[in-house]
Amino acid sequence: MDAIILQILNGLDKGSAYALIALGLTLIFGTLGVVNFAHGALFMIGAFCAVTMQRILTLSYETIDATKTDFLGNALKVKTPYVESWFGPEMGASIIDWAVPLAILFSIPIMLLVGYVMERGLIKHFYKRPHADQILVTFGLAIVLQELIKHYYGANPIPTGAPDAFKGSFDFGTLLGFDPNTVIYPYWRMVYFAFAAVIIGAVFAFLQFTTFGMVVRAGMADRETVGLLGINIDKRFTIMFGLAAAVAGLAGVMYAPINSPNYHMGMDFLVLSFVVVVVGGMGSLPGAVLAGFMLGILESFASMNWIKDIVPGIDQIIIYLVAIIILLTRPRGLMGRKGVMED
Amino acid sequence: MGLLEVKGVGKRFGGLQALGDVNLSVQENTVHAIIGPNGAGKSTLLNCFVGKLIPDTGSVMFNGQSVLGRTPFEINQMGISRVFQTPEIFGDLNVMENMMIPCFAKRDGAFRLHAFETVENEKDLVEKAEQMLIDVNMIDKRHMNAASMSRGDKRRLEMAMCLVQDPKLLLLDEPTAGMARADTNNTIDLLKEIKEKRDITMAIIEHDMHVVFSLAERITVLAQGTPLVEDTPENIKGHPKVQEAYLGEAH
Amino acid sequence: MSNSNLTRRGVLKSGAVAGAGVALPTIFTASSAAAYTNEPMGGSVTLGFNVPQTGPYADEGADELRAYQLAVEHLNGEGDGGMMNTFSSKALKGNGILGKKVEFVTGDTQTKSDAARASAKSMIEKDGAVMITGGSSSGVAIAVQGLCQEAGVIFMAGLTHSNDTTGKDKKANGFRHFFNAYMSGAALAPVLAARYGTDRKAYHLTADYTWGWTQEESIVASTEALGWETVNTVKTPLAATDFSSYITPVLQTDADVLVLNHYGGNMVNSLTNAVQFGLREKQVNGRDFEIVVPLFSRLMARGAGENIKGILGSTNWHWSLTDEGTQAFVKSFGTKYGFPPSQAAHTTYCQTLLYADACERAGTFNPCGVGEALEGFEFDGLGNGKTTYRAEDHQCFKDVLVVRGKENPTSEFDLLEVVEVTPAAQVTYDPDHPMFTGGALGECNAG
Amino acid sequence: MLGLSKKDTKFLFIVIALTAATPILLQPFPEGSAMSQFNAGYPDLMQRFAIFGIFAIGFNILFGLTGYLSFGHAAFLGVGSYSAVWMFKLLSMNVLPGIILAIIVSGLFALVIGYVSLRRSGIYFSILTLAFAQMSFNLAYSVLTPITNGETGLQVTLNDPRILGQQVAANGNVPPTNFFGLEMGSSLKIPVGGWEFTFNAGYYFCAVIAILAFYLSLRIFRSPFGLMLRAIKTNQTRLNYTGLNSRPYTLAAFVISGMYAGLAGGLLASMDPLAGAERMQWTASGEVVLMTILGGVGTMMGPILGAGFIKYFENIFSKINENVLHQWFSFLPDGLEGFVIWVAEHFVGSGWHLTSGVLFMMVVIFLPGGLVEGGQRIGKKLKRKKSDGDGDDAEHHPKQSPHVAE
Repeated sequence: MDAIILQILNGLDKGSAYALIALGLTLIFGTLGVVNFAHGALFMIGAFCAVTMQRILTLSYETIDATKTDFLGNALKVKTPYVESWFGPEMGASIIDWAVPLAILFSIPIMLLVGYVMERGLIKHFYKRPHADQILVTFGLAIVLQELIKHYYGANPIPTGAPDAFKGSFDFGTLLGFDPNTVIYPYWRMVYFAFAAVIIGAVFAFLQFTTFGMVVRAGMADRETVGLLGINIDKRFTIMFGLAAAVAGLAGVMYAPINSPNYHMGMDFLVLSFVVVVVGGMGSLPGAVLAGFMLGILESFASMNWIKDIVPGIDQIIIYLVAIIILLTRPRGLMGRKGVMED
Repeated sequence: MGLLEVKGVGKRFGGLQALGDVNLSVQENTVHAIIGPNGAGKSTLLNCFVGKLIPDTGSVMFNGQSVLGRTPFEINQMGISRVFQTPEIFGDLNVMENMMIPCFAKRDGAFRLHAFETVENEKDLVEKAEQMLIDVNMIDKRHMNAASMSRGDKRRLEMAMCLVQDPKLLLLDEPTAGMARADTNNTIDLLKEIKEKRDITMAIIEHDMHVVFSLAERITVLAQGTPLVEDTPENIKGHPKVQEAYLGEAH
Repeated sequence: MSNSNLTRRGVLKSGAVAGAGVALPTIFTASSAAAYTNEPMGGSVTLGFNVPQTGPYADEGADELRAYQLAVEHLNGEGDGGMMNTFSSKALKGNGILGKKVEFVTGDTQTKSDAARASAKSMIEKDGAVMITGGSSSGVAIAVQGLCQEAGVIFMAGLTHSNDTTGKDKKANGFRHFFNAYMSGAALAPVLAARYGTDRKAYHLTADYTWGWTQEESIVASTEALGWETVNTVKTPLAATDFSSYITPVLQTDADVLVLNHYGGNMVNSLTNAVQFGLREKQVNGRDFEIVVPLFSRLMARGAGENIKGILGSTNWHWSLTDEGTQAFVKSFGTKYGFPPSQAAHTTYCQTLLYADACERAGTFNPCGVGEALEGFEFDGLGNGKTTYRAEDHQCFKDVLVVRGKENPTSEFDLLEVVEVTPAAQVTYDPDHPMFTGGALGECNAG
Repeated sequence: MLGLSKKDTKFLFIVIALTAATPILLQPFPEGSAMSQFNAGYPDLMQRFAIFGIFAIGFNILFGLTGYLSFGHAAFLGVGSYSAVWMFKLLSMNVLPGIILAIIVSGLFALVIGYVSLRRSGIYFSILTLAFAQMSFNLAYSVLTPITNGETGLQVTLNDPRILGQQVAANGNVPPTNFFGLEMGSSLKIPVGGWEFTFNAGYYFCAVIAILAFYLSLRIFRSPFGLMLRAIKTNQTRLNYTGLNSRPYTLAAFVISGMYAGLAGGLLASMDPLAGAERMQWTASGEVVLMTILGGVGTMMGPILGAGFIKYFENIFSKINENVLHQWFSFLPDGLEGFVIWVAEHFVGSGWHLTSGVLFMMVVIFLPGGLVEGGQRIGKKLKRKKSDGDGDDAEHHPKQSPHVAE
């Protein structure tokens, strides 16, 4: 039982990442009709916003410590971050410690800008082009973005820790009557889940309760009619693209402490999130979120030892297997509409 | 016994009774029109003939065989061709290629892996297709890309594609919908010409009374999913029930 | 061939071997014009450096490439000579190899066996490379080693840790300087037993591919021999990024050690996740829960940040060693590039020097001659103490380092501290040890 | 001739001539010159051009004609390679049984996957094929290691039975792959002036098969079957109401293109007897999609050009390193040289991915019809110059359907 609770929690956590990426993909697809293969790269850029924030905060000046030597036997250069000299060592250290949450503020304008530039500079010209062309051009863009990141940050993962306040884990088990330390969950992962829930909720509320959102939803359902009403839907769609980029970026920023960011993390997530989007049903926002959490949980269950003993290698293929089964039983995924991307 | 025998067909969509209890008989070598106001169930009925919908009750017999439960291509192979409200043609192909496809379907059936023959070498079929294009006055457009043609030409091409299969029954779903008066008249002339040149049975679903009365030999009036009357055009014209059904309608 | 001029010239070139007076163009296998594949004809010799330049191991590949360039400089008599000065064999003169200037070509393995072979083939076929070296994974090493055997050139393996490279997939033309999974186990187990006790219960997470399996097998065998119990061994997919669902089941067992048979990004993520779930603070039966990473790499350890502090593992070499070979290498590498070399860099540098030295001693570039010179070769001064290239399986036997993540690093490179230098004798095994059987070296192939 | 129209016959002969002359055409720079880095006339790469050409031609039969975008075609390539290597292990190093088995097994594999996946269309179809291929890759890499040798890839060894052939060659090694005694690795090297041309048996073996494959696909494009496939792409509704069952047509196209992929996989293993699991990864499937779109979807030459383009960048650009750059730009003044090299470094060596990414974008943005369209535009410009003032502008003619061979 405790094992199952833990795997559900793991699944919710994995699902949060899938759902956030899939949500953005669906927003872009649903509003602009564009299949965005660069969406994983946006997630990656988000994570690197956190890395960059950390780099900025730890910008240092060097002093020579003659008592110690470096690897070449020269006197050691000790680096002291500027923030530590400005705010004092303790205050400075805690500012650096909070790099990831600070990066959230920093990433929103950056991601909006990246999204805006991408949409105006490139995607805009591909609205009327075949999906295959959209895939190719955004895939090319994804490669370019990831190679640029690789060039400046290297290929290795870069550790980007959560603030100390969120280190350690919460003992759920004792609340539920299990032995201590059997059902525990890291604080940051819980933060991630809560954060994902808030973002998803906010996006839905925005689309549901604002006029802007209503227009966009109408545009998703029938773009031409809304266009005929004289509403400048294109402008709103640009904003939607920026929003989707911001959602992906925030998902990335918050993910950085869970797994150290590296330049190809976007590609790792890309294929899975496409599977998630399609399983949810092309163009369906609730479908994307539902499928994200569902596949996350199933993936976690599949990695349990007794299941792996029965079906060896099941954790390698579970997502694809479920995708196949769902698509064969529900032709348009969980909540897909008819006629979307079927030709 | 008619070519197409429809008995007791009913169809519900959720709470809506789209078709009640439709009985209909299309006789061989006649032009049979099915008319009715918007929402009368004309299209639903047509979709039951071609395999797109399966009625909840009743039977649809074509040439003595049931069409229910068969797929559109099987029904076409039985001898029913269909013209759509908006012309359905192969837009990326040229006119001649559009014509060759029904020719192959007629000769080779629903599937044949003829991967090592060449389209141009099928002399008999090419000749047949060209003759058809001559018949519909499109032979000079044979190399034209189908998507780049006018709507009227597309309609003409679609009809040619259906006729080249020598169907026993040709179903026309509002063939003049959205057309200008001149185009409508052209279409009427085309259909009349076809009717004169060959023995063919046609079932037309139509909105436009002008078209109906110029072509039809028998008319079924459909209202709220059930046939009101079936009679000759002359009798239908003055029928009180029909006028009642169309009251307030634009036509 | 209608143009007789072309044909004549063809014969002229191949004439030396095909025999004069043959009027028809001779079809010969890729190399029979020369005595062996890509025999260097001019004043230079070309070596092929095949390293990952794209993909997750690109940084490691870049470091390997730096070391190769440094080695080439030293061989050609430029720079300070590095480990050439401390190397026990004095055959190298700093005038290239056998008087020929050393040139090199580079290629990208992409850490895929297919791409690595394509790249190596282009070096052999297009650039005339007489030796191929490099790589950062066992799959690639074994695949390229097989290719070199077929093509008739020497392969000096880069970073490859699987038992199979010099076990069931060993090849006469292939040589490995790097240590292997068995040696990790043999070196690590006594240290683990000494520090954590002999009655531990270990839970293994293993990357689900050949290298992971051989490492798991080795560590399980060597720890069980000292009294440990293996609670479970769980395979994790290579593509896994989030290991939480593999870590949480550990909480429900009575295991008190977690062994992570992962490398690269997998290692960084699984270790990070394990620490997130509080395994380092966990107590089992009154004892601290421990995490072990049998194969450590400084470059990768950096990705795990603070999480590696205090964690034990093994490594082939580390820049903080104090022997003169290491110091000479670190000095010349550090002076040129501004940071200390990684173990991958050290291995590739050594391999280049060892190859060049073998050519000098054999007096030829012929793979069979070079192979013979390397087989059973004993040397010192390359940073790992006294080392032997064993003739039976072409594996180097040398001291293995047991290291621990450093608590108070002084710089971003100072991440590991050497806990123990396990003497070569302790990690030496019989050539027909069951973990290494199933293959044959075969005959050396000169093309 | 050969059941082809005059125009197509001419086209086929041009392709044959180009293929035969490839070892010369790809070696435009003399040995040892600074530009010789760009030469591609060595056996391995030429073989890859031919093999990936076959792969892309086959893919184009499915994607170019029917419009069904498979994202899992690499699985068939991988299955083909594994089958061929198993034949080398069990039977003999003759490539023929290996290639035949590769085609059969991949055909069967495609039949099963196609039968299931073709129940859906559009992106749902793409994801189904992707899922099957990723499952194959993941399992081949791990659980199926006894069959696939996992991470390392399936290799031939000295212990293999090879019941019909030599187990060990005279020199104590695994015998080389051959076609009834003709070794795939054997080459004829002909130096001409500063140039050296390599005529490799393996390349010509692949080239002959590639030409056959090209000829077959040309016939399919011109056949009634090909016409039906194009009809499926434009309007499936009309096709169904014209009495044609689209399912067996798409399935046949899927299986045929799967067999092409299997053939390519078998050839890949024949040239280099190793089958790596990465051949089945989604990136490999994506690569053939890129090849086809880059070259020009639905055209005859496009996929081949696209395959050549991508393989060229992968193999040539990745090998350019800092040293080579220094050689090239050494004539520049120091500061400028440094700057030029700094810029160029982003795009070569470890940056070759960046170059390919930029090029994908450029091609899609500026040449929506792929490289073939680029060629046509150049051709048109040349023509227009010739007939300047002629008044015979193509635009004044009624729009013609583009000829698929162009």
